[in-house]
Order: sequence, then C-alpha cells, then structure tokens
Amino acid sequence: MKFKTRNFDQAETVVSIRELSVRLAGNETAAPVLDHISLDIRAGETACLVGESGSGKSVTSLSVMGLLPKGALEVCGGRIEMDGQNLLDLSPQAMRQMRASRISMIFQEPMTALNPVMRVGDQIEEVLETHGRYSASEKKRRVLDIMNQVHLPDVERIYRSYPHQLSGGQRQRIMIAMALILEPKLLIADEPTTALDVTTQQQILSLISELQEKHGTAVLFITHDMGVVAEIADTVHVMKLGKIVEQAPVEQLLRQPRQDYTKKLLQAVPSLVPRPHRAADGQETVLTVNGLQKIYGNFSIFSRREPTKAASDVAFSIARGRTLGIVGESGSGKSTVARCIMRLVDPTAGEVRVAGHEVANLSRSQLRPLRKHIQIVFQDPFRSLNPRWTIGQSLIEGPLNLGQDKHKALARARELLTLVGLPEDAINRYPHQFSGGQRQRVAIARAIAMEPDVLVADEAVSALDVSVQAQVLELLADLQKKLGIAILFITHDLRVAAQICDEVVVMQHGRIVEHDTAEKVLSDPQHAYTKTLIEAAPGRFWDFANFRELPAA
Amino acid sequence: QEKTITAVMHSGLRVLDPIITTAHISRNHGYMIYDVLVAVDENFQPQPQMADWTISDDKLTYTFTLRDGLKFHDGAPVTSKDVVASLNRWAKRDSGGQLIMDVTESLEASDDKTIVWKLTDPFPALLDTIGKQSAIPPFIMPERVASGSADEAVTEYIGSGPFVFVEEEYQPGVSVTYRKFEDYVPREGEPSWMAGGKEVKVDEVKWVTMPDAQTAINALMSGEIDYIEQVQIDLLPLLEASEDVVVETRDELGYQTIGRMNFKHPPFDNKKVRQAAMMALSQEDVLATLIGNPDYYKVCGAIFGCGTPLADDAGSETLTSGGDIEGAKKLLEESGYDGTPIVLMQPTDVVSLTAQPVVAAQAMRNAGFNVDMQAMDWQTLVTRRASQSKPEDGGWNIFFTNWMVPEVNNPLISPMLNGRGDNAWFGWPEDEKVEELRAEFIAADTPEKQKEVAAKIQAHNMDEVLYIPLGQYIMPQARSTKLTGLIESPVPVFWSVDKEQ
Amino acid sequence: MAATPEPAARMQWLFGAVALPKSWRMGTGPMLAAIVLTIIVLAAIFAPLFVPHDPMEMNAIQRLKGPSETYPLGTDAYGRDLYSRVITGARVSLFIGVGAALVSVMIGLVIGLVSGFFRLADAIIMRIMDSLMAIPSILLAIALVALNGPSIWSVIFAITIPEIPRVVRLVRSVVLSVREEPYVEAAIALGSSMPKILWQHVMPNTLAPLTVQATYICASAILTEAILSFLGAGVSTEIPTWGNIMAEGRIYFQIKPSLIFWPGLMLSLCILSINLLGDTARDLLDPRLKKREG
Amino acid sequence: MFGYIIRRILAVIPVMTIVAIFVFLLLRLTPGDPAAIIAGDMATPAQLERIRTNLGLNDPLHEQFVTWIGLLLQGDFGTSLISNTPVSSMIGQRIWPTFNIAVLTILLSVLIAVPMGVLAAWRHRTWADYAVMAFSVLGFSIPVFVIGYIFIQVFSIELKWLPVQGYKAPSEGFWAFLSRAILPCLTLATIYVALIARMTRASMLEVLGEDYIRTARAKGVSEKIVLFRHALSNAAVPIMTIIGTGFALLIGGVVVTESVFNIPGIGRLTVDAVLARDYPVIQAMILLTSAIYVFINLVIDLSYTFFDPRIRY
Ligand SMILES: Nc1ncnc2c1ncn2[C@@H]1O[C@H](COP(=O)(O)OP(=O)(O)OP(=O)(O)O)[C@@H](O)[C@H]1O
Ligand SMILES: Nc1ncnc2c1ncn2[C@@H]1O[C@H](COP(=O)(O)OP(=O)(O)OP(=O)(O)O)[C@@H](O)[C@H]1O
Ligand SMILES: [Mg+2]
Ligand SMILES: [Mg+2]
Repeated sequence: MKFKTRNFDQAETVVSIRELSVRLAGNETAAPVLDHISLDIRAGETACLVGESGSGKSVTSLSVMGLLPKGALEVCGGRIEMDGQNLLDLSPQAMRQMRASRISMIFQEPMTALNPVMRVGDQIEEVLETHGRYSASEKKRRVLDIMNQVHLPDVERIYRSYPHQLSGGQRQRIMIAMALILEPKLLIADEPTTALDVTTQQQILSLISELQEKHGTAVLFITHDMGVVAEIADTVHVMKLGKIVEQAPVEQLLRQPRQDYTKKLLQAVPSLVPRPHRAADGQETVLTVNGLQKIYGNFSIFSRREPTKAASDVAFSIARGRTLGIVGESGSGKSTVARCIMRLVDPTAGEVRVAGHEVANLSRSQLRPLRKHIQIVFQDPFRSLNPRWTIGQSLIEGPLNLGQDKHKALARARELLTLVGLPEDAINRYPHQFSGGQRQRVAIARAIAMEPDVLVADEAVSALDVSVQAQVLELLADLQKKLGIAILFITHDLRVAAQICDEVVVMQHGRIVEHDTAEKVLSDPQHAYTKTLIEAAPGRFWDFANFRELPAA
Repeated sequence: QEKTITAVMHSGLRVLDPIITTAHISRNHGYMIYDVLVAVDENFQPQPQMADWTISDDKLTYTFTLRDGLKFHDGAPVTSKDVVASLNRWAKRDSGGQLIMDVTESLEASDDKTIVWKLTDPFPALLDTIGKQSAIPPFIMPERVASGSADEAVTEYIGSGPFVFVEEEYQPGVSVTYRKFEDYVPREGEPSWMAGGKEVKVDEVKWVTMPDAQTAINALMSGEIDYIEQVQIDLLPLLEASEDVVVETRDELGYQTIGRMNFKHPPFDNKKVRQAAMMALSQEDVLATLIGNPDYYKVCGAIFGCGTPLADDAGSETLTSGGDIEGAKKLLEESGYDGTPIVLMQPTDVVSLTAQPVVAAQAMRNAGFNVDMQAMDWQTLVTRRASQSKPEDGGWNIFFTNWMVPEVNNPLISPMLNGRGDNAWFGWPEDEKVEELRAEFIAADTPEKQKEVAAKIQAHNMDEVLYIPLGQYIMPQARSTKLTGLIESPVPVFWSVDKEQ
Repeated sequence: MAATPEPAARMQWLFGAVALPKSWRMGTGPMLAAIVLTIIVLAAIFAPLFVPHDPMEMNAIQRLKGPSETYPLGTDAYGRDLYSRVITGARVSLFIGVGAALVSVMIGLVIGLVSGFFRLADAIIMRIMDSLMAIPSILLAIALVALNGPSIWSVIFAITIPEIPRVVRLVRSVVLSVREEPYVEAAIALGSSMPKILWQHVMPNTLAPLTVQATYICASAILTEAILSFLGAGVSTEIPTWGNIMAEGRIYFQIKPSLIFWPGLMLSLCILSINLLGDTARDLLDPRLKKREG
Repeated sequence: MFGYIIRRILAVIPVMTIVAIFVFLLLRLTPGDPAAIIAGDMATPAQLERIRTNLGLNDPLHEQFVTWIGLLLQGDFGTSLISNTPVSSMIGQRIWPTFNIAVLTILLSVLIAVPMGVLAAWRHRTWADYAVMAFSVLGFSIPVFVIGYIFIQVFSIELKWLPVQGYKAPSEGFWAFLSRAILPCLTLATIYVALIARMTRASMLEVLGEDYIRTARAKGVSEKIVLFRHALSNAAVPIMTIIGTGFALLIGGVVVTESVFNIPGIGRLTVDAVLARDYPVIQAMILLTSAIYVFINLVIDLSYTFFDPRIRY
C-alpha cells in the first residue's frame, strides 16, 4: 500500500488551532465538548480527524467556521489563528467575509446540505454575489468553469437543475464547487462521502485531492472510515472525548499506533478478508426464495408514473446455522427482498418458503402464527424500538402473541438480555436510556425471543460506529453458534459481509448478478459489477487490525 | 346637489309585498311607494287621501271618487279598476277586510274614477278599516299586479305613492333606495299621520339596516347617517353627549307587550290557572327590565292601549300594581294545578323580546309554577307556536310578543280577541262570548256605544285571560339636527322632511 | 402526487411546535396556568357556596349599575349580579370547552385510526370528512343549534361536528407516518394483530398532538360559544356563560364595558392557561422530547 | 400537473354532493318556517298553510331535493323564499364586499404575520419571540366582536381617523373603500395573523435547523438573505397550507365582522337567511363557501409546486 509521504516542513501554516476549548453554553460544570485541542494544517496538507462518534470532530470544524450552534455550544478558551488574526475575535461581519473566500466547508449529507428550492447554479453563484462584484456573464462563466473542474457532466443543464434532480455524487460535487470557487486557503470536509456508495465515494475522494494539488489548498478531512484515511491522509489526528489523543503522519499511525485507543479503533475495522470457510454441514434448508419479484408503483389510470422494478427473479436459499449476505449499492433492491420475505410488503410474484411453509400468498391473519419462524432486525436502532415501551414490554410482545404466559416470558426476557450482554435490570428501562449499540442488542434479543429459524438483518450494523459494529457482529456470530439460526445479512459494506457471511449474493438493479461463497465472491469476483464494488473499497490493501499490508492475494 | 336621507330602520326590508305580510317594515315600505284611498289622521279620524267618498243614507253604499292627477310610477293614470283589484286582493289577507267582505254585496268600478261598494248589512267601521295603518293597509297597485294570487308575493313594485322604489339598488335585508316621484300630486293640507299632503322635499331616501345597535349610534354621531328609527333606550346616554343629534318620540302610542297562553293544553286550558299566572306578573318588572328608563314605558292595564279612544283598564289591578304572588299562589292551589311543566318559549335573537320571558318565568316560579323555559331563535318560535301538539311533543304553553298599539286598539283588528278556536290566532281560544261581543262592537254605530262594548271586552279579557297585557313602551327615534319637518306618526314617514345641506 | 402536508397535521404541529421559554416550560408558566385554571374550575364548582347572588336572580330596579357592596362588579341589563354570573359562567363555558374537546377527540381518534390503517375505509371516510370540513363551521353551528334548540348539548354538538374532521386528519397523518416506523413493522413481524398494533403502538403517538389539538378545540369551543351567543344562537341567556354574558353585554360596550371586560378577561386567562398547559402536557407525553431536553 | 388538476376537480364532485345532501337534509329537519316570516305576526294558521303550499314546502322531501338539484345542475340557485329575488343575483350583489375584505385581510395578515413569525424564529427564545407568541395566544383568546368594538372605539370614536361603519366599493374611490375596509380587515386579521405568525415561526424554526441553512451561512451570506431567501422559501409550504385552512376561520369571522361594521356581505346574508330559514339562499351559500374552500385549497396545493420544485403533480 502506498501512503502519502510528502513533507510539509517547508509549507506555510494555513491555520493553527491552539488550546481550543468548547463547552455547552450556560453549563460550566459539564465536561467540555472540546478540551484544549491544538492542531496545525499547512498549505497542501490533508489532515484527517478520526475518532468514534461524538468525540468532537464536527464541533472542531464548526468552531473554525464560526458556525457553532448559537445558544448550545460556546468557545471557552484557545485561539484559531489564520492570516495572522484570531478568528475567534472577528466580528460577525468579518467572519462572514472569511467564509467561502478563505475557509470553506463541505458537509456530510449532500441530500440535505443544498437548498432544495434553489437552482444549484444560483446556489454556487451566491458565493460570488456575496464576496465580490462580478458582472452577470462573468459570474456565470466562473460557475460553469468550476462545475467543469469538478467533472460535472452537461454543466449547462445541471446549472439550471434543482438539487433533487441530481444524484448524490453530483450534489456532493456541487458542494465542492461551491466550496472551492473562491480558492480558499482551507477546505474543511466533514464526512463528505459517508452518505455515498463506494464507487461514488472513490470519485469524490480523488476529485478532492486533484483540486487540492491544483490550488494548494489545506484540507481538514473528517471521517471515521479508516479506509478513507489510509487513502488520502498526510497527517492523522485521533480524537477521543473531546481531546486529541494522538497525532502522526498517516503511515506511522497505521503501522505503529502508540495509544491503546488508536489501536482499538484500528482493530475494530473489519477486514476485507473473508472469514474462514465453514463447511455446510447438511442441515435442512429453512428459507427458500424463488423467482421473487416486486414492482412498486400504483396502477391508477391517472398516474403516468413508471412502476419501479425493485426486485426481479431473485432466488436463493439458506440452511440452518448459515449466513447469507446480500450486498450491492444503494437502491439495488436489498431491503425490498428482505421486506418481501418478511411479508411486510406483498411480493408481486414468486415464492418464499419459511421453515417448510409457503408464505408468499398467505393473508395477514394466516401469516401470524408463522411469524415466529422468521424475525428481522432493522438498520436504525433509534427507531426500531417503541420509545414509549420499556425494554421488557418490547421483549415479551412476540411471546405474548404466541400465547405465552407473561411471567415466563419476562423471565426469558431477562435471560435474553444477559445473552446479548446487557444487565438484567435493563428490562425496566426505556430505549432512550441506551446507546445505539445497546439498542441494537435489544432489537436482536427481541427477535431471538421468538426462537426463529431465520433472522433477517437489514443493515443491522450500518448505523453503528466501528467499535460497536464489531461487538454486534460478534454477538450475531455467537448467537448463531448457540442457537443455530440461519441469518440473512444485508449490507452495503463489503468488509462487514466478509466478516460474517458464508455465502454472498451481489445485487444490482434488483437482480442477482453473482452468488457464491464469500471467499470466492470477494477474492475472485466474476461479474464486472462486483469487481468495481471491490475495487472501490478504500484501503483495501491494508490490514488495519494487524497494522500491516494485506498479504497479496 | 342632491339631498339624500340615510335612515337606519328597525329591520331589514325583505318582503316587498305589503299585502302578503304583516311585517311592519313592509308596511312602511308600502307607505313610501303606494298610496291609500282613505287614511286616519292623528285623531283616529278617516280622511280622504286618494279618494273622497259619500255614504248612502242606509249606510249600505259607499261611493269613492278618485281625485285628479293620480299616476302610477310607470306613468299610467290610476283608475277605479286598479282600486277594485287592489281592494279585493287586500281583503283576502286582512282580517278586517274579510269581515267587510262577509257583508259585501258588490265592489265595482262604475267609471274610471268612481268605485261603488255595496253592503248587505251596515258596517260602521268600514272607513276606519280601510283607513287604518295596521296590520295590512289597502295599498293601491295597478290592476295587472293586484289581480294575482293573494298568497303569492307580487313581483312588480309600482305604486302611485310619493316615492319610487329603485329596484337596481335594492339589497334584500340590507338597503333599499327610494327616489322622489316627480309626478306625485300631494293632497292639499297639512300632513297628519297617513292623511294630508305628502310633500316630498328630498331627492332620495335610503333605508339601511344595521345589525348592531351601537354601530348605528356611532354612525349617526359621526354624521354618516341621518336618522335612526328606533334607538335602544339603554344606549340613549351615548347620544346625549352629541349636539348634532336630537332624540325624540315620534309615536306617542308606541308598543304593547303581551303574553299569550295556549288554551288547547293543560294547564292553561284551566281558567283559574291562567288567572293565577296573570296574577303573578308585574308590568313594572317586565317593563323595567325590558326598557329600563321609566320615561319610555308606561304601566297600562288597557288591552286596547292607553291613549286610544277605547282604553279602559278594568281588571288589571294586580298587573299594574306589582303583581300579587300570594294571591297567585292561592289561586293556583285552588285550581288544582298538578305541577305540569309550563313550556315557555324564549326567543334569543330579538332584543325587544328577550326580557319578558325571563322576568315572567321568574315570577311564575315564585308563584309555584313549574316553568320550563326553552330558548330558541325567533324563527323556531314562530314555527313552534303554530303547532297544536302537546307541549311535551313540540307544542307550547306560553309565549310573548309585542304589538304596535294601533294594531290592537280595537276588538276587530286585535288578533288575540278572536275566539274561533282553531281559526283563531295562536293559542286557539274557543270563546263564544268574545265573538258575541265583537259582533256587538261591529253593530255599534256611535263612538259612545263602541266604548261601552269595548269596556265589556276588556273585562271579559281580564277574566278569561285571552291574553295578558304587560304594558306599553315607546321607542324614541334619533335624528341629525339637519333633518327638519318630521311629523308625528306611528309609521315613520319621509314626506315633508327636509335636510339642510 | 408528492407529499402535500396534511393540514390537520400542520395544525397540531403548529400548536405543538410552540417552544415555550425554558423557564415557563419547567416551572413558572405552566405552574401559573395550572393555578389559574384550578382556581377558575374550583370557583365554578363551588360557585353556589360563595357568590353573593343567585346568578339568575333579576332585580329590574338595579339594572346596569356600577360596582357596589352588594354587587361587586355591578349588574347587567336584567339587574343580575355580574360577579356571580361571571364566576358561575365558568361552569358552562368550561363544560362546553372540555365537552367539545373530549367528544371530538374521542370520535376523531377512532375514525382516524381506522381510516389511517384500512385503505378501503379510508377513501370513503376521507371524502365524508372533506365534506364536513368544507362546510363553514360557524354556519353549520348556527344551523345545528337552530335544529336542536340552544341547549348546552347542541352547542357542544355543533362545535364538535366540524372539529371531528380535523382530528381525523391529524390522527390519520400520525398513523400514516407511524405505520412506516420500524418498530411497527417489527410488531407486525412479531405477529401482533392489527387492533393491538393500532391501540398499543400507534395510538400513543397521537396523544401528544391530540392533547395540543384538544386544548385548541377547547379554547375555540369557548370562543365559538361566544360567537354563537353573539349571533343569537347560543345557550339560553338565562344560564350564564362567558359567551352569552359578553353577547348580552355587547350592546352596552360603550356605556358599560365591564360587561364584556370581566367575562372576556376570564375567557382570555382560561384560553391562555389551557394553551400553556396543552403545550406542557405535550412535552410531558413525549419521552423522546424529554430526552432531548434533558 | 394537468392530470392532477383534473383529478382534484373530479374529487370535488363527491365532496360537493355530500355537502349538498347534508345541507339539504339538515335544513329540512331544522324547525322554522319561512312562510311565517313572509306572512308576519298576524297571519292565521290557514294563511301560513297556503303560503307554504305555494312555496312548495309541502311537497315530499325527495321531490324538493330533485327539483333543487335539477335547477342547480342548470346553474340556477333558485329564488329566495322571503324576498322573492333570484339567489344568484343576491349573492352577486353581496359577494364583492366580502371578497374585497377577505382579499385585503389575507394580504394584510400575510404582510404582518410572516415578518413577525420570521423575527420570532430568528430571535428564538428572546423577548421578541415571546412577544410574538404572546400576541398569537391573545389573538386567539379574544372574541372577534370585542376586537372590532375596541378598534371602533379607538380609531373611529376617540381618534376620529376613520368612519365607524359601512362599505364602499373600490370603484367609488380607493380611499373611500380603504378607509372603511381597514378596520374590519384588521379585526379579521387579528386571529389570522395569530395563526400565520405562529405557523411561520414554527416552520421557520424547523427550517433554520436544516443543513442547507448552515451551508448558506458557511458561504458567508448575510442573515437577511439566510432568512428570507433560504429559510422562508423552504418554510412556505406549511404557511400556505395554514393560509388555506385558516380560510375556514375567516368565514366565521366574516359573519361577525360584517355585523359589527355593517358591511353588506355574504356573511350577514347567510346568517339572515339561516335565521329566516330562507332555504335556497342557505343552500346556495353553504355550497358556495364549500366550493370556495375546496377551490382555495386546490390553488394552494398547486402553489406548492411554485414554492417547492420537488413537488410535482
Ligand atoms: N448542538 C449541540 N448541543 C449540545 N451538544 C452538542 C451539540 N452538537 C454536538 N454536541 C455534543 O458535542 C459532542 C461532540 O459532537 P460532534 O458532533 O463533534 O461529534 P462527531 O465526532 O462529529 O461525531 P459523529 O462521528 O457522530 O459525527 C457530542 O458529545 C455531542 O453530544
Ligand atoms: N415503497 C416504495 N415505493 C416505490 N418504490 C420503492 C419503495 N421502496 C423502495 N422503492 C424503490 O425500490 C428500489 C429498491 O429499493 P431498496 O430499498 O430495496 O434498496 P436497497 O438496496 O435496500 O438500498 P439501500 O442500500 O439504500 O437501503 C429503489 O429504486 C427504491 O427507490
Ligand atoms: Mg460529526
Ligand atoms: Mg435498504
């Protein structure tokens, strides 16, 4: 693996953060949100800020922009030096002048960071309007020019488009164009690619470094994806609970992390190497899907909308105790398949057999007694538990539906909580009293309480940060070993799929394009689409957990 | 510069045919655009208006001769044919007219200007009846209009009166505009009530309605309007401050407020119970609550109204002296009243009728009645009072209303004195005695004899309690000092009125 | 068609989204509101024990008098004691407000739940609701009161009918969004029956917005009663309500403003308190909000 | 878009049909008798009966309904039972004052309320915010007629700036119109302003928390542009919605305001008609107001596409 090894000793320092502290406004006793942060970024350098969720990465960047949420957070010490002045002392007017012209920022969510009711051309032009006098034609020329530079196709059309008419990647390019049009000295990018799928992510990353080289911009890049860090960073700053715990050039950090925290962070990154192959031991098949098709769209005479073929001709089967992964980019139909199997939506055609019962055409009431055979865990741990119910109530809902005695069900619920690694007294608490990872455990326990034959996990770990993700994956593997459940594991993260799946199905445009053992799919992809997916995975030659290159395959 | 009078009337004009309705506003409208043959003056004497008359010696033939120069607003001259058609239509709707028609042999136009009315029996009150201003005066319309059904409103509004109705500017219930009729030839002589010379001195009169009494007063004080027909007495203090406004009384007789019971159902089918109820009531209480200012009301025991020729107050002592609760209690006990609830209807949307039920209910309760006061809007009330069902099934026991004194000032026109059972006015008393007395009244041919019979009717009413007179009140009018020459009259008239610019 | 915001949902959101000053939310505001409301309610309940006069007792000689020892706030046009009437008026006014709120919320809740979850019923129900909503409520109220006579119940009924569709829309919009929530899908997957899901998972989500809506209905019912009285179609004038005290007093506005001022003050205080309490109750009802704030 | 409009208009048909049937039945079940109004106090029961027969009120209900609907489909609203004038011409006379007042009220309300709401949201949790909210709650808790009286007392009687009552069409001179219309409009606007300001504030608060607002600030644009260009246009849809649904409130207010200020509009026409049981007028009025309500909300729904390009029909 080739890291950036440029030397910045000669380069001028663009921004210098000194002993910056931020705390909750009006609350002097609470632990500070940022605790004496210091870091420098030099011209042309890419500084990566990493750390688990909530460690203060975004707050750092917003402090530099002077955009801390008013009334919620306030700076309580330190300096941010740029152009020989302390940004924290500037008047609001002067700070506005700095923004976009000297410092600019790209935000995480391209879907929400653009004003949905303004044409994107106007939104870029607004930067010029705000920071200088240009004639109308001059403005337009410059906007089209920067749009070309970020490799947008058909710029004239896109100039007139609204954000919702663009893809996620295109929107993120608009954001970048907006940030770079005035050639600022410092570009802050807060998780600019997290919401994008891997292929788009790769394009955006290379675009940023291309522009950076061209303009000599200093970049503060925030991410929690170690793969991305490995690809683009010059220097890495690791944050934990509002402090910077380790700062080092990228290669040094990845090879010889000094802090335990850093090591833990790196070890949690799942490897792209598939888990050791487990022989299929001839257990019976518990889930079979055949010719499954789902078409969305109403067929009203008044509606001329094209129906969406979200899934077509999907077929696979899983045996007891095995895990099948479904991977594919966003919108490829993964969730649709899961929901059809669960009969949360009605498949348009095809058959689904669960533990020997054909369920595709049953009515809702016929279905109810069969529900115990198959359970699901959803992506969003914050919304998949009823916030008004105690954990106990949620856990016994299913068993009570099966006619179990309440006391027994509660006793069992306690056992289950222990099984998923939560204290027994959690049973009387409410979901909001738990962290995301803990909630996901509860959701898993709830599914397990039904003693299902099949567990469907739809992006069950995508919302969790790497360390928590690792724990949940382990838990699933554990449970599978103990209870012999078959798991249908849906993810867009190849690393995760590699860790947990026996077999992998790759979906594109609602169809299965490749289906084989995890090993084969990941190390020897057949289909071109699978190949691009794998190639786009950042840091794919690095074995983070072991601080070294992956042995060449 | 045109002279326009803007007047706020007591109610909105909605029905333009004054023959089909007894509503005062429609009658007032009638006097604006129509003329009448004969009209009573302020001494209650019939005077010639469109026509002079002669009476044959046997009192059976009346001959009317139209005066010269009468013209309808469309330019056509008024002929005796128009008069005959109008009188016929009128007689179908007016109770007095019906009585005359009962004794009419023929009513014919003998030539263009002469109408001959032949009777089978003398009807001494004929001229009074066609000259009266209530409830339905016999307005003269063109024959083509008047020959239509008496149960369907006319659709053409052409008269021969001093004002012309401006149809384009008419907004039902909101405003109506009248222009001076240039071709109108007033009769000689000073105007007196509906009689005399109706000389119009302004170009235009605009009647508007204001649903809010204060708004009208504010508008008058700020000069946006010239005239308010009826001012709520409680609000008079507001006007007193203003120098540009005059408050005065135009109609000294005013109104009589009354209660009427239902004779068809218990307990008011029992005379003693009716008497007990009447005994419990005090006119003073009712009037003080309704009007407040004693300058504007008068305790009056006469069923024909104080200040009228037939007035007599026999039998009204308890009413006029504050009620006799103890006596009422005793009487009620004697009557064998069993506590049947009395359904008392209370209208909520007519200001001049909200107080009576409330006061009466309290007095009757004090006397031991079980009163079930039911609030409703006036429309519901008028529908319900027509129902002969039992009170508990949507019928009623007692309600209250107001009459203009000229509407009740003699036994022929007073609707409450009709004793013909189901054909009588709401309440349906079956009372042969009163019918006999009324016949006696018709036959009475001198004022003295009439007065004698009237006294008997008064006494009979107070014994039988056909209705309860609850006293008399007047409604002052308010006008801008710019208006001059208003004459006294129960009907607000706009002739002889001038406006300074 | 793209997602057009549900008017009713917006309504609740509107009244729900009133972020109160922090100090109010936690303490003083709602406390004051609760105290005011409690005093008014207690006063109304125990009115007969301490008001100096029978609120219906008339004394014609004493009409429209100013404050005196016997009549603390003066008298009205019937010579009744204004103070006694204003205090007693709270009874009917609050009863109408609370009655209208409860009835419309309960009926609307059931219809809304059904129509939100069952597609077939939905089309028919929503057409009927649209129709009810399109009929101007004041006119409907007048007509209904004319139909049933101006009793307290018909006023409540009249106010309730046009409110039901708004509640239905609100509940329905909550149902439509909640039924996409993963925890409802999880409940389906756990084999819970529809009625159970509706009642246990979906219904509680409607409580917070419904509380706000209910306080809004309560407040507007008290006001509508006043307007109906103004138009002569309210509760019998004998029985005091703030609405008809004001309606009767309106023609004396310029000569005796206290006839409108006192009931108006009580009404405003009450509506203000109800609104404040409604907002507070909504916050208390929503555990997620609690967390965000805490 | 076109298809959507057609669909919406088709959807109006069942709604209006239900309204029509509902209104018809409701009215016929209501006690009250137009014949009694026509005939006046002294009429005898027999005379009432004859008038009733003449008006067709004694025909069986379904026949009356069919007759009415039949005429309606030919665009004929019938004739007022009381005043005997065609309902369409009565409405034609009376609708303009109400229309003008309503339009002016909405304009005025939006012009007052939106900046108020924006200010409150921008200065969230400051005295400006509390003042706006206090005003909103107050605007809701004072009956319209009281507000009207207070305005008259202050502006017309004490200050003598404006006439106390009446209505003049704009064609009679704009000042004549405005001087009479301004108080009723302000009166009506109070409750409307309260509603819209509240909604604007809530909607703005939500929008101001959005990422694109942060983006705009990150571009260095001024607060004015952030508020009015970026935030307000995104907050517009719910504000438009409340303007549409608030229209129902306006109708209620109109009835009262027209009484207090003596404006010859359709609000009073309807109340008078209800009190007089003038069935054809009431039926026409309720149908008309329902239709206007439905129409306004259709227009508002269509306006969403203008404010939000994501919404396509
Ligand atoms: N508006 C706010 N009000 C109060 N606390 C806040 C606010 N924004 C952030 N915080 C707190 O500041 C801390 C740091 O948050 P920050 O958003 O910087 O984390 P992060 O490292 O960017 O996490 P993530 O990877 O999830 O984006 C967290 O504990 C968070 O709770
Ligand atoms: N309820 C729906 N109505 C119409 N189209 C839908 C619906 N749900 C999903 N789709 C469409 O079906 C396709 C497949 O969606 P699906 O949610 O299955 O994708 P996915 O692979 O799960 O994507 P992601 O990784 O983003 O979750 C997409 O084009 C999506 O827009
Ligand atoms: Mg962050
Ligand atoms: Mg998905």
